[in-house]
Amino acid sequence: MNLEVKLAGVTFKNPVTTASGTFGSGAEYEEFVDLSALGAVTTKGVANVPWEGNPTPRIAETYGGMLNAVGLQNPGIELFCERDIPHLKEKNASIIVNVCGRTVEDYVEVVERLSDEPVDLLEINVSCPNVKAGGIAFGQNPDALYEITKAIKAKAKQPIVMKLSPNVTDITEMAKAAEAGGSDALSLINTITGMKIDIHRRKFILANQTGGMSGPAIKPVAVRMIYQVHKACSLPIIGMGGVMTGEDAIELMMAGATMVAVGTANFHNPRATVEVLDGIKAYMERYHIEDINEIIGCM
Amino acid sequence: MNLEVKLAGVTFKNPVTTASGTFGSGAEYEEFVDLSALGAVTTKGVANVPWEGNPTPRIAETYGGMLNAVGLQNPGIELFCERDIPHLKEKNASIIVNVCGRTVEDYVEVVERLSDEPVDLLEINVSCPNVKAGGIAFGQNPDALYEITKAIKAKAKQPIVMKLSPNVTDITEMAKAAEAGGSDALSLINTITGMKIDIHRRKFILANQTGGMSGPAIKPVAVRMIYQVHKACSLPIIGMGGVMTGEDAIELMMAGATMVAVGTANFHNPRATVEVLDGIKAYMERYHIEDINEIIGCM
Amino acid sequence: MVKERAVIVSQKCIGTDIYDMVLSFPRGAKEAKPGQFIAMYCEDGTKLLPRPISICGIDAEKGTLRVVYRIAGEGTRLFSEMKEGDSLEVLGPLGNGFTMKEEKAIIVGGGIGIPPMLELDKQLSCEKTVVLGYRDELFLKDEFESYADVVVATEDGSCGTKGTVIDAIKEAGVDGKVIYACGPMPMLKALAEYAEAHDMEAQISLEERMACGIGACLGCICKTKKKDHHTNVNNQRICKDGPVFDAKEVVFS
Amino acid sequence: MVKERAVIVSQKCIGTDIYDMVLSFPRGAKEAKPGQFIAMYCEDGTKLLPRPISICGIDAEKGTLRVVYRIAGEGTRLFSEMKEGDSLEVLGPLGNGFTMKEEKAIIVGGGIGIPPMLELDKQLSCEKTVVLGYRDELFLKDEFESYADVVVATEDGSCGTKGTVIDAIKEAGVDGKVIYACGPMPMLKALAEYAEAHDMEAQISLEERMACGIGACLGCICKTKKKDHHTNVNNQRICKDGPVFDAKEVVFS
Ligand SMILES: Cc1cc2nc3c(=O)[nH]c(=O)nc-3n(C[C@H](O)[C@H](O)[C@H](O)COP(=O)(O)OP(=O)(O)OC[C@H]3O[C@@H](n4cnc5c(N)ncnc54)[C@H](O)[C@@H]3O)c2cc1C
Ligand SMILES: Cc1cc2nc3c(=O)[nH]c(=O)nc-3n(C[C@H](O)[C@H](O)[C@H](O)COP(=O)(O)OP(=O)(O)OC[C@H]3O[C@@H](n4cnc5c(N)ncnc54)[C@H](O)[C@@H]3O)c2cc1C
Ligand SMILES: Cc1cc2nc3c(=O)[nH]c(=O)nc-3n(C[C@H](O)[C@H](O)[C@H](O)COP(=O)(O)O)c2cc1C
Ligand SMILES: Cc1cc2nc3c(=O)[nH]c(=O)nc-3n(C[C@H](O)[C@H](O)[C@H](O)COP(=O)(O)O)c2cc1C
Ligand code: FES
Ligand code: FES
Repeated sequence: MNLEVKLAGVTFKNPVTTASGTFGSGAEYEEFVDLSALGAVTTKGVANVPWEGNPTPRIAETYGGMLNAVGLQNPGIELFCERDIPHLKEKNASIIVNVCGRTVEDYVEVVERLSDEPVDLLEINVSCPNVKAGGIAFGQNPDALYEITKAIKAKAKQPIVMKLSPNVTDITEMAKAAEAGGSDALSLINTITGMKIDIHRRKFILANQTGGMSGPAIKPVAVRMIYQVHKACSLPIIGMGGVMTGEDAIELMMAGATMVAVGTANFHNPRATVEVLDGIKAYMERYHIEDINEIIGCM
Repeated sequence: MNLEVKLAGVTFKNPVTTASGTFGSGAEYEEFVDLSALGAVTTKGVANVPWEGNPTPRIAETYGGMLNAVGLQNPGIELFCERDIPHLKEKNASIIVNVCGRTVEDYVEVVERLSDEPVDLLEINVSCPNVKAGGIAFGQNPDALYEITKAIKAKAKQPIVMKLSPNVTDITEMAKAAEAGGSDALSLINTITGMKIDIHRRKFILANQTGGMSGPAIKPVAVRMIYQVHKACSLPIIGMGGVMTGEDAIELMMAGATMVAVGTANFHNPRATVEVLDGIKAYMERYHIEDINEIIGCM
Repeated sequence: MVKERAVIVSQKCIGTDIYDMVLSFPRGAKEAKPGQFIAMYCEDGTKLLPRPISICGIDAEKGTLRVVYRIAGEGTRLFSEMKEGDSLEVLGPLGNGFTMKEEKAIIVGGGIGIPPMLELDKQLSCEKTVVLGYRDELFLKDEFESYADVVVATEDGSCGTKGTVIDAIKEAGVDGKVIYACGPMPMLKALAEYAEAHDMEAQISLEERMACGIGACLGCICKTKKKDHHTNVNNQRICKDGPVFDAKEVVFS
Repeated sequence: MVKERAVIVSQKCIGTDIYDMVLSFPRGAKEAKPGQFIAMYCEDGTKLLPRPISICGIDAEKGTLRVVYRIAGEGTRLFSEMKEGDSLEVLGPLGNGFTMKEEKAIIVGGGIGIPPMLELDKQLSCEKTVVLGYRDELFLKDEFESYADVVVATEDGSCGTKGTVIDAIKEAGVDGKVIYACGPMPMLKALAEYAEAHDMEAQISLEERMACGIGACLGCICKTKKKDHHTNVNNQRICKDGPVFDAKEVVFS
């Protein structure tokens, strides 16, 4: 049974990775998961300098999902390179580094710092507000997305994967902008903006008022967008959004994802990543599928 | 305890209505619900002529929600006026008629036909694809939305309520376009586009491939958009999206909704509308709220 | 039509993934007719829509309804794990049911379409023959035999005619004036053609994915030849106008 | 730290909306320390996040952990409806727990922050006084009394000092070198100031909404004076670096 997949020229031993921000840099999950057994570990978004993130509460539970407004707290690229990359390498994990920033320059700085690091892919989170454009996210404007993709691609030593925001009218327009800017692959979807009110205290649950919705509740949106993007452009896709089981992963792959990331499911079950992988294998056995690549984008 | 609310100049005995398309024209639910006990009955979208709708399957269940691709099957405005309006009047229900169309002219024709009918509000579903603009929905383009609002407002005898699509980058831009076009109120949210694949048969569950996601899974998006629109423009709002309980209704009202529609919940429990109303009353009693209007948009 | 919490009186496994459940549902049992169905709700809040399941047996006196269902997904799997004394929300009886005629009847069930035919077999007092089509494993056959002669077809030939219910009808020379049937679409289509060719009436029970179950959402339509009163187009609602239709009225795709 | 299905050994209601549950969780019980917590998962799939609940009692030999919790919403309500023999997923033990010192201790619990102090009271072998703050209704007080002297404050004055735990400490002249505390934020802040003023150490246990419970999601931070090793900013993770912090390190908002 072949589980190996190739994405943007990089070979991964299987299609299961972690969704950025839900798995730290892997260390916290080591008691539950052999990191080297995953296709890759995708790390929490990292910026050029440390970010404090948002005030608390940062987490709200919703029906079949959750909201987070962590606000991309991160230790900055220096500490990340000194500590997290060597640790992941020591554990024999393939590494996808998720990058965030407030300006194009922030992103480029991180990407350049990573040039000589043993990193397999750079996943670029463009759901961050573009401080120079009044706070609308890079990923919500095709021109801004094209520009930032181009700027990052020009400096990146590793293949880049633009991670799209689902909070847009037409996801294919964004995919095409990233493709035109030179992205090597796409990740989708990031979280959907939501809000929860504590009606007993008449307060927002999240200090930030709004947060990003994730979890199985959003899976139908992920499947739809992955399918649309897969039909509209030729870049390979890392799919995420609500994957809880191997069957969910298969669904995203059939829609067009080459790899699948497990996010919120980790909070429900720290062994979710390996169980998703086991579920994929069980599905392949049941239907006598020799090579996982057969099902990618088969719809 | 006052439950009466006023929206676009019309007084409703309480804030609970039905979400269009989930309650037919009321008749099917009469064994469970006294229609006159609701704030209003919002009817299934009706066009100028009968529509066949989409092929089946039209329904897919999702985690905490569902997808539908009914495709706005409806009997056309003539039969609707002859049969459904008199029936609702006989039952002493307040009536909100949801209107759909493929061109601006279709909508206007329906609205004109309703001029002399005993209808309280016209809710205009602009999630329908605009056939003259390549199929993108009226509600996904601010200019198209402005134009259709203006055209309808010019002919409508009753107040109009533009029902916004959540499948947009910036809901406030759409709200402002509808406001500028002369809308008297806004309804939000319509369904979020999603997809589900039957991985065992490698087929889309829905014949239409995509469908509209509704149910409690989408409530955080509804709350967020209602809040954003309430802050960004001055029109009153009919809120919907995932309301299952009185507490959900209170949450949407605190975010800014003057009335709340119950949709998918009816499928889970045919008495959902009255139970939501009872839940609102229980909340008011618990917190000694004399007038429901106190909580509208209190955040 | 009522919605109530129904208590499970008994449940047993009667075949591979096939379960036989008796529900205490007194108000529903009083109204129920053969060919109608109930909507069963999962206790699990991630699954909001009801599962439509045909009524296999009615005991108005005891106030019970019996259903026989196959595990087809998560919802039916959850039902199968429930025990005597557990309860669930049930809405029903739903749909029109069969129109029982006095003329000689052929009662046909295929696969998981077999259960709804049992109560009809029991209640139809005229001359009748039952034709049951299975893949391989038999279930409920004995019970049908207590009300009528039973002819069997199996795909693998392990019992009765090897082939379809049509093959069995031909082989056994079954005849009648009215066909009542439930089963997979290809079987129903073949029966519709057979009935047409032999100038018989055919009442067929259809399936579709449902949301409301009571005719409000227009989720569950089938294409029909005539415009129907409700929707003013060539669609009828399986949950409300059906699930039983005159085969002549249905447009097979 | 393990994740396992834990079986409910017993559950009883010990006050208005307050439940006392004993879980069989052998591997977790072996490791557990006072001040740590467990993450309890709802069986209901609409609620995916674990509920963090402090460990109130540890019996390593029997392999059980005891928790005492208040119904605060849907999840804890579901827990309260569970019966002996039911099981649920549990992750733990989590967090750092209290650092037990030899110096004279003041053990302070307020409201639903009282339960985690019980096992500490039991295990601390030095000189100690317990101070418990309730709104009105008392719970667990007797059990604390079997390990130490107990001073009580109630908001309504129905028992002990009318007022806060600080009022009770002053009124009873409780003194010590180390305060260990769990309770509402205003109480913890007041204790931090009291400790500072009296040159005492204060170990306080904090609360925050959590997603992962194990330090990965950065959902549950508190502002701290020092930059911490993990995040390189002035935040620490309550689930991993806490829930117990040296009050001097915490920035109260
Ligand atoms: C009128 C009618 C009568 C039926 N009678 C019986 C019966 O007596 N015994 C029996 O075993 N089955 C019967 N079925 C089929 C039964 O409804 C489905 O097998 C069941 O809904 C599957 O639910 P699930 O959660 O296990 O599957 P899932 O695939 O997990 O269900 C997901 C969703 O799809 C719907 N769905 C899936 N398959 C079907 C289907 N074939 N028909 C309609 N909805 C479906 C479910 O209701 C649910 O909303 C009947 C269907 C209809 C329409
Ligand atoms: C380290 C720690 C120890 C705790 N120990 C106890 C204890 O021993 N006994 C006890 O009764 N309570 C304790 N709590 C509080 C307890 O976690 C919440 O009351 C509980 O999570 C509420 O869940 P719910 O589903 O009933 O409420 P809901 O409001 O429906 O929960 C919705 C979401 O918010 C979270 N949440 C709500 N309130 C809190 C809160 N106060 N703290 C953290 N998360 C919250 C829930 O975990 C869930 O994710 C502790 C909290 C923490 C952080
Ligand atoms: C707590 C949390 C933190 C996240 N942080 C990041 C991040 O730093 N960068 C990023 O690109 N996405 C981030 N995401 C989004 C996830 O990577 C993923 O796209 C999303 O959660 C959908 O997947 P899921 O439903 O499986 O969680 C975060 C999500 C959560 C829940
Ligand atoms: C089966 C179904 C049919 C619908 N038909 C319409 C319609 O005709 N017109 C319309 O404006 N919205 C329609 N909607 C959208 C609902 O009115 C509502 O906006 C949406 O479902 C969100 O609310 P809910 O989560 O409470 O269902 C339909 C929704 C469903 C589920
Ligand atoms: S299921 Fe709603 S009309 Fe049939
Ligand atoms: S809950 Fe995830 S870091 Fe604490």
